[in-house]
Amino acid sequence: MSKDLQMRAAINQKLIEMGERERLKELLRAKLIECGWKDQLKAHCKDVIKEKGLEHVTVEDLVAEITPKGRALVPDSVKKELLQRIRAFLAQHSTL
Amino acid sequence: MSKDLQMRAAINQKLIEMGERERLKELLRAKLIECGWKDQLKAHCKDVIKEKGLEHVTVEDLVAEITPKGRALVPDSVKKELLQRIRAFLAQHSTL
Amino acid sequence: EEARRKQEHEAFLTDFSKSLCSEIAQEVLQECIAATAAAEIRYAQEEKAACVARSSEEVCRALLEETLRCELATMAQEILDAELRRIHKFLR
Repeated sequence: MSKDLQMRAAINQKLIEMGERERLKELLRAKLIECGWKDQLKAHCKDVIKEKGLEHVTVEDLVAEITPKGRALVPDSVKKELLQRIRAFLAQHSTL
Repeated sequence: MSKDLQMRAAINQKLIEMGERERLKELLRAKLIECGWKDQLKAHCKDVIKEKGLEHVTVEDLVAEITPKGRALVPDSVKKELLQRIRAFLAQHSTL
Repeated sequence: EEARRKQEHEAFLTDFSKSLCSEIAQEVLQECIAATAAAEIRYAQEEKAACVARSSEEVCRALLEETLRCELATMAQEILDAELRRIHKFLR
């Protein structure tokens, strides 16, 4: 295993062990609600269901239909904040 | 048109198309005889005519006079059975 | 050498942060999108079931009312006719 991969594996393990990975995911979930992303996605779901008709849409169809918009709608500020939190964690544990 | 109105129209159309609306009315008429509703109402009609005098009663008067009692005397079990029949029909024809 | 290692380490952290960020974002988005889609389908199904139930009751009420109106009108007419016939017969 290369040194890079070894380091990645070690940091990943540390993130999980310390519960930071879960905290990061929780932070992102909270931010997605706070910025209105979830509401926008719900509205988009309703539009798709209305357009196609409930009887013609499965959960899988709907997921496939809304995923591109779901990804596109995440504000840059939210991605930036997540990245900053990761950077801060890594800086604190840079002796790894 | 509201969703409820659209749905009501769709249900009615389906009931009519399949001849079920007429069958339900027929069932209801039979139930009204079976439970004694018709006999009670006939007796009530006669009482009203007796009380007011035949020369003072038109068909419209008589209908207006007996309608509240006519509604009140329909047994809940008959209303329930009718609703159940409609629900069963819709479950069988779930294309709505 | 020390400066070079530090620079390499920094580059590694930048790269790792980015990939971790996109990995976490991907996971969370997938979860949230799937949960939202399932919840919205469920909500739409429940809403439709409630609409069908309300509408069925309304159709039932209208059907009952229509039948009663018809039955009562026929009954009133028949009884009045019978009473009239009885009176005529009596007068003759």
